[in-house]
Amino acid sequence: MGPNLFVNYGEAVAAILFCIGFTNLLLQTNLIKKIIGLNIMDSAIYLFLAEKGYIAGRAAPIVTNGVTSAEAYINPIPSGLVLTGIVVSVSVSALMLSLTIRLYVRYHTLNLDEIAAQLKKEGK
Amino acid sequence: MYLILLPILFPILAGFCLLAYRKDPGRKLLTITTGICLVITGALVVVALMGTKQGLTLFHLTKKLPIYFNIDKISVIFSLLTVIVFLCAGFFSFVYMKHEQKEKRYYGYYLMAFGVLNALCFAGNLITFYLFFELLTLSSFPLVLHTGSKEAVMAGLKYLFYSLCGAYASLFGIYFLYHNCETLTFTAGGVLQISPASREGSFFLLIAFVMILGFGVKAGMFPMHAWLPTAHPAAPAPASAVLSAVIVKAGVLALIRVIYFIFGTGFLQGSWVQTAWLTLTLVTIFMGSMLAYREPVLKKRLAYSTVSQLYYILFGLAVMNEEAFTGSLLHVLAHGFIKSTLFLTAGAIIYTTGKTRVDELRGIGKKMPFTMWCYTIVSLGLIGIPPTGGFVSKWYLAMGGLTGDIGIFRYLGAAVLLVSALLTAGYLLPLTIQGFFPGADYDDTACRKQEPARLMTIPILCLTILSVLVGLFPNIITNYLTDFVSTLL
Amino acid sequence: MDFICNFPFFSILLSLFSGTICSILPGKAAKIVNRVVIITVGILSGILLVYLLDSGESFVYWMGHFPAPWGNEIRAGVLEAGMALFFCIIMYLSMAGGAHKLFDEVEESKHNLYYILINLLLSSLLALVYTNDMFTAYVFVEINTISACGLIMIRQVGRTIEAAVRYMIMSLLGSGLLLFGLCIMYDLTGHLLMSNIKESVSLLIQNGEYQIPLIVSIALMCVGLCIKSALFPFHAWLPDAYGYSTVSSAAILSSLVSKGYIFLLIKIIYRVIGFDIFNSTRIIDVLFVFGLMGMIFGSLSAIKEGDIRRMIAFSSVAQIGYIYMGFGMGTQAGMVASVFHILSHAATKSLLFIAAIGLTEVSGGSRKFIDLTGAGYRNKWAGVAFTAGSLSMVGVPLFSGFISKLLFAQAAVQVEGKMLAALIVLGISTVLNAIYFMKTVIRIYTAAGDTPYPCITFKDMKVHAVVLILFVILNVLLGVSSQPIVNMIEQGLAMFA
Amino acid sequence: MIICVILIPLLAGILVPLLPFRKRCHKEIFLEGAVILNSILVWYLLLHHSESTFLLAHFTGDLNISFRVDGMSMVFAGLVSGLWPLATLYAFEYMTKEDHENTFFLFYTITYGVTLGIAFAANLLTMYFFYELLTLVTVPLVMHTLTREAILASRKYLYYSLGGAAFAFIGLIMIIVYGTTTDFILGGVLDPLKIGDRTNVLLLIYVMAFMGFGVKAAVCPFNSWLPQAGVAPTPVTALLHAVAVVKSGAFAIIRLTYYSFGTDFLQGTWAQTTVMIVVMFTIVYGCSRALKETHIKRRLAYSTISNLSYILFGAVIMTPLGLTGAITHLAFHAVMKISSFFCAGAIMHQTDKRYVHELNGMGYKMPWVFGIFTISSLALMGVPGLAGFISKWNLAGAAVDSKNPLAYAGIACLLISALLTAIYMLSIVVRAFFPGRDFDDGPIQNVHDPNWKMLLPLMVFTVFIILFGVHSQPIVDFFYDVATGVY
Amino acid sequence: MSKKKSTENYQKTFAFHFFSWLHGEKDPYLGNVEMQPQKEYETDPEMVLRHEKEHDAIMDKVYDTQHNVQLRLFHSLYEITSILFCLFLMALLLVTISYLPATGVAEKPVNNEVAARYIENGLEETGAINIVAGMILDYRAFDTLGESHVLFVATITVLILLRLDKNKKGEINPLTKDMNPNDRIYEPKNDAILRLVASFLVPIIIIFGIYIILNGHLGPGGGFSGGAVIGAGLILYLNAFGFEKTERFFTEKTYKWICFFSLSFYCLAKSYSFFTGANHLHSIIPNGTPGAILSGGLILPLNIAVGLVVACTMYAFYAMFRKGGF
Repeated sequence: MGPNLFVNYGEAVAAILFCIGFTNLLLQTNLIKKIIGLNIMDSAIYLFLAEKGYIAGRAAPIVTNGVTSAEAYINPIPSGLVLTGIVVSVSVSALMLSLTIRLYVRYHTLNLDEIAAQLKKEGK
Repeated sequence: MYLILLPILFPILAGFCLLAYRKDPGRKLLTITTGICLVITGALVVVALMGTKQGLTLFHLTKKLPIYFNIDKISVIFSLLTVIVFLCAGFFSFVYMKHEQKEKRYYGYYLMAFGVLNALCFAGNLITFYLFFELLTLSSFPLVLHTGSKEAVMAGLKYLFYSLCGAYASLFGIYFLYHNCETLTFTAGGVLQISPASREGSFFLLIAFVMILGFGVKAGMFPMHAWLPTAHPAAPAPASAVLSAVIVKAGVLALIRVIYFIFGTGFLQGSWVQTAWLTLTLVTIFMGSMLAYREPVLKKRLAYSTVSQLYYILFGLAVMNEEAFTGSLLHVLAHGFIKSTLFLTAGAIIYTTGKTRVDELRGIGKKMPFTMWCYTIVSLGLIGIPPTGGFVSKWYLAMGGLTGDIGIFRYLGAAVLLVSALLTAGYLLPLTIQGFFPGADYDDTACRKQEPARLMTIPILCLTILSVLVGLFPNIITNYLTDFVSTLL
Repeated sequence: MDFICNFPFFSILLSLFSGTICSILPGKAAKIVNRVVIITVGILSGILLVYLLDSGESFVYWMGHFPAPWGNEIRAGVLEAGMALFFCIIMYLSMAGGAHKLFDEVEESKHNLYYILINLLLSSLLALVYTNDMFTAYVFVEINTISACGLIMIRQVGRTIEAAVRYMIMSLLGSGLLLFGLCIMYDLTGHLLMSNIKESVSLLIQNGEYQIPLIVSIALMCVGLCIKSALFPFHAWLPDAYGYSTVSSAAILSSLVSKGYIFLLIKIIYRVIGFDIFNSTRIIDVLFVFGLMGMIFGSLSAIKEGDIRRMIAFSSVAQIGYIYMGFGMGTQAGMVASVFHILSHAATKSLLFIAAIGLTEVSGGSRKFIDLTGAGYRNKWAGVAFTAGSLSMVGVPLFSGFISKLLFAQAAVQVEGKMLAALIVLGISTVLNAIYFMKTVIRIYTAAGDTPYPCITFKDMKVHAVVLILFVILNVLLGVSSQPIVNMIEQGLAMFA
Repeated sequence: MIICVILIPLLAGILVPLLPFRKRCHKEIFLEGAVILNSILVWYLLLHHSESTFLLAHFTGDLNISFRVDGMSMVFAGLVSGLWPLATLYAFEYMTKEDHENTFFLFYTITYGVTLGIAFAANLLTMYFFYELLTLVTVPLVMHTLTREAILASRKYLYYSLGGAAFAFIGLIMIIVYGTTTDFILGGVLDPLKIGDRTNVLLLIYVMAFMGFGVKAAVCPFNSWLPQAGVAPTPVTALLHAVAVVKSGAFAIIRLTYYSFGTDFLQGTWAQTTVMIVVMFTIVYGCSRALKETHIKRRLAYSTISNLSYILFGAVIMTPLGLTGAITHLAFHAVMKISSFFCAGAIMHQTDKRYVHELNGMGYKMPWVFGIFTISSLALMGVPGLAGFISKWNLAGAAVDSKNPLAYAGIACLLISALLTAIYMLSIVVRAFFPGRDFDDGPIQNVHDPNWKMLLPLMVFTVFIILFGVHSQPIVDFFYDVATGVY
Repeated sequence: MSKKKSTENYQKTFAFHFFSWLHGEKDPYLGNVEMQPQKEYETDPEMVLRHEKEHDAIMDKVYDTQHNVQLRLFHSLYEITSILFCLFLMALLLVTISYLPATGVAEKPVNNEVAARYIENGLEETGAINIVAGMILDYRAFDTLGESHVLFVATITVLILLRLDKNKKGEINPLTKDMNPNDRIYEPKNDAILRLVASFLVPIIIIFGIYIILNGHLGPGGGFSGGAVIGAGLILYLNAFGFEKTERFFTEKTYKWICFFSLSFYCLAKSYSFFTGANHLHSIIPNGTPGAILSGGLILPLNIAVGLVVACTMYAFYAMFRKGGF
């Protein structure tokens, strides 16, 4: 166990959230809950990223009144990545939701195993 | 110098033409042609024996393996025996085969067997010998299964496969011999240079024993004797006569050639092979005569007696000294003539009365006095009563056995010879007694004289005379052999 | 910085832009645009390959005004250009092969959407091949995943949607792990650019700090990519996804999509972590073992499979097992063998898929094994092509399968510990391959009785037959003249680091 | 020159279905002409061969497809080109009764070219390539009758040979990696410094490669496909399963042992003992199974299994003499077995009797066929004066010469199997010629010998058997030169 | 008085065999060589089909979870193992995090010269005050280009799945027939409260959204966030006033063309800047004075384009989910 567990408490929380999301996505049978798990996982990663960029006692990277020295601001790259990452999780959730709608309309259930059983009965 | 080839090729070609001839030429013509062929072959054999001086190489199988024919004293004796027996059995079969169909096939194979046997006697080296040994099996087995009934075919097959098994065992030995002696031609005193003590030698002792077993199968040695009792009753009488008189002797000739001309007695003297061989011979002698004693069917009884008598000869060979050797050669001749007469008489009995079992033949002496008289004289010979041949050979054998340096077997051998002589009497004489003295309640009015045809009685008569002659003047043969035998041992 | 260096940038932008254009065009025009784009990209990467082969070393291309660690960057080497060219060829042939079936599988109005997905898939593959920046790679991995999922479910049949859902779940897991590993790597090294990460990683290794997080991040990235490229334990989604999707998408998915991720893994191994450092970690043996198991169990479940396309899908699980076995050997030769197998498997697998469709078409559309009897006589070209494909999979000489088996075996021999295991499993899996492929070949060539199904001659499906012949020629070409390709791969890998 | 010898049969085969033949005899003349032309070319090539290697295609690194005429290929190619024209002649007659002949002759002639390919292969890779091709080309032949058993038999044959080829492939790899070159050089190509301490692994690989090629040479655990392939028409079973396919397996093993791994590397090692034990077991197994089999062709197939292991036994003794014995048996057994298979085929063709117990009394109805069958069975048994004896003699001579106690046991196996061969061959002959007393030949009244097209090949083979038996010296000397590398 | 055996089991004794062999009756070949004909190997096709059906029946019985104990056992086992796997993953991550450099501390490897340059000369190179916006739209523009295409692909897939369009003959694709064709049935009929609030709130939301887009390079925000706000506004408007009203200004055609133009503009602009950057040509786009609206080179137009795309996408998603059409 390394020294910084309690110092990087933010990242620890992010890791725990990530695992919770991961388990949900893997084990939940209900599709909606899976998508929720997905979102939890993604946001955990972005939290982790944000924590990376944070430097105590520094301002957001918007140049205020001409000060351009590096020590004034926090590291901008993680926040840039987060911004891009969010769009990815939005689009993926949209896709998953539309798939769920189509399945629900067709098989009137959200349980993946039941869908598989009905498919086998259909046999097509 | 091609004289030696004639007695071999002529009968084989004649037999082959007979077989290949499509139409059925009618019984009369068939018997005449076969008779002429037999006589010509006999003459050719005699001429060949007189004329040839040195061996003839026909062709080379592989570089060091010629097909080589050569005549020496032993082949003379065996070829003489073959000629005589084949002629007599041939003439006998002309009449006997009336009630069997397909004579053409029988005579064809008969002639081929005759040719192959001549070749066997004249073989000069082990490979030629082995070649004709196999051909003999192949050409003689149709004789056995000639009748075509289920048991006959089975007996034929059994005979074929047993002798093939023996042949292959001997082939195993030949492979090793080929590699360790520079030539396989028969030279008196043996070709093998290896001393029995060395590591190589112990292996070759084993090979010798395997070869003895291999060739012994043909002679009906104890563990492999099962084919004889089934083959003989199934075969027609002349065929079984030839079979037991001559073809079985081929096994004996093989053993002589291998032991005395390839391995050499020096190699095998006093080794465990000799002891094993002796035990086997004695066991077979005793077992053969015991089985014959309890056997009701006449032909089977004679077959068992062949087994035991053969092992008199092999006992003589196993002892490996001069008297025993001459005794065994004498016994070859004597037994040949005696056994063929016995089978021909049995054939005559079956031909006339159709009965095969001994207890059915009460009062046969009245019905067929001539055949029975020949039967009695010859069986006396076999038992070993002085005037006939059997006595002289048994005498030499016993003398050889006693003087040979074979440890305890000396006494054991003599004892077994004596006991089995008694047993031979036990299984041969009841027929004569039953025949001539059927006892009170036998009404001899119904029976009237039924002598078999003239053509059958003459061969039986000649063979009986010959067996008696062998007994009376043995030393013609013995001094013919003495100087040759000394070179062997 | 002559003009040719712009070609990788042109090809990526062209395919991206063509995606947007197709959204407004009707189906037919979109198809033409798609074909034109694929051909031009193919030509561009061909010329680039020639240029790079004689220039002998890879070049870097700034995406924007600023040098590498700040702006994005594309790096084009011989291997990248070769792969791009190969991807275009396979994609063009698969599209042409599956075109005639498109009409009864996809709604009329949604054809242009289909072509958009194909274009964007091509662009993401090109970007994956060329990019030199980890986060760009992640973005284009996402594009790849979503467009692949689109391709799977475009047929909108119950089964395809369910397969798409399973596919999405598994690949999202994969990309989640990949991103997490990426972030940890970024945190340790401070760079997103592959070459810079490499320097800082080797620095870290020397003075031995942050060992555990480094290994964990490498492990996470590897597991993420393995899940996405359907290595053995994580292959549950593959048979449904490839088995039921449309013809050309199945061919493209099986040969190109999973190969894109594997190519990214190769870049990570060579450029991000460094080949020998990667060898020192125990991850290699894990990959090796999973590869071996994949080879065996993939083929075993293929034997049990009743439906011909799912059987081919399972066989691609086994082939991916081959590739990971190549990685697992940890030698240069193993890597060369894997890259060659990527090419040969792509060529053979798409050939098999398109031939399979030809056969099912002719036996009343049903995919069950028993109905396929005698299909070889009814549709001669598909029969011959399928036989050629299965012979190549089994590894008969003169086909590309044989050469890749040869390279794998030669590589396996050098590795001390793993030699026997690799060789024996190679032998066993060849036999298993032989069993289920030859079973099908014999099945299609046993004369069925009087079946109602029509028999198709060359005239009425000209394009399909031509595509099959081209695929077979490509396969044989790979099989016979494999020496130049192997040299190219070696040169590319040397240039890669 | 070599390549056109291989290509002509391929072309001829492909042309058969394409060319429009009005009458059947045109097709026959075309095919027979092509095959005879090719054989003459092959013999011309063999008589004054040039040492040059002909390179066809170049694969990766030093792997290439190239052909060369050396001692071993002369033997195998000579044998194949000698027998093929006769077999094709026979096949014409036989196929009158079967349907869709064109595909049959297509694959039949292609196999000729492929077998020549194997014979002339200059390196292990080319041989492996043609070896796989042979499997693929012969599967349709086995499947020719398209009944259910034929399909199952062909499938089993395919799985076995492909499995075998997979393991032989590993042997190929070893040679590529550890050998100096993949070409065939008498005495082996392995160079010691590369091998270093890994001899045991190499031996294990050799045994695996032996078993791999052994599948085609019907070594014990993998030979159940051969009897089942008896379902195919007789020209196929006769030519392929007595001469081309199984012999190419044995040929491959000889190449592997003598020309790739090299005998001095394998001599006296545990690999040699294991392989010899397997071979000896197959010899006895083949014969004992044949004894129980009542279907004629399956019985001959089992006898092929044991005879093939004679060849392997010769090869495995790993001395020049052993190789001579192996080659002699390879040549002689081909002639003997093909004549017995053709006799069986003739019997089936005339009377379509398949089982031994239905042959009662046919000896006199078909004297020529059964006469030749008797001679070939006598030869197989090893009666001196016929070809079988000479090859057994050489094999046993080599075994004795090699002073290896296991080889002595091998000789015992040879003889046991000779005895068993005698039993199961002669029981057929006896049944044919001596049907027994109460046999009426009513049902087989109209049985007669087949026409000259079938009898001619049979007679030629018989003449060869007797000729080899009686005057085998020049041939055996030639084989000895081949074995000691003079050619 | 020896116990006399019956003939059958006497036959089986060893003595009988020995003596029959001794007498030569026993024939070793009788049974073996001349056996009766073997049964021919016959299987007929319907037997194969029957076998297939049985196989399927068995498979069905095996795989239904209610009756099959092993299957249930397997399922519970599966859950336990996967939970264990996730716990293991969590522990692994926590351990790694414990070894990571402490957050909030300045001298971490993360803040190296790369971050420093973005901050120091980010302003004069990109002209954007908001360094993150500058970084996204200029330094690492390629990522963002990919980003917008991710969004575009997602919309395409949603369109594929949910859009109900009529083929030439007018009827809907049979597969999507059971989707309820028209959401108007459930539409709240002119819900007075919603209409009133919407009429007040929607303009404010849209103005605010436009502000965020325009000030992307000056303060926090940018194309993505601004677009989302405008999208939300539009959705609120749709909910309040129903589809007819929105169809007046926002139909599928407009959506299609807006997306096309903004994306293609984005692509062309960025490819121009990439091309000029890679070949070291001077790009003619001025950076403008920092702080002013028009500063920051291409960032403003790009923000506007991205904003439009995101807005339309948001609205399209909602429309698709609701009605499967515009």
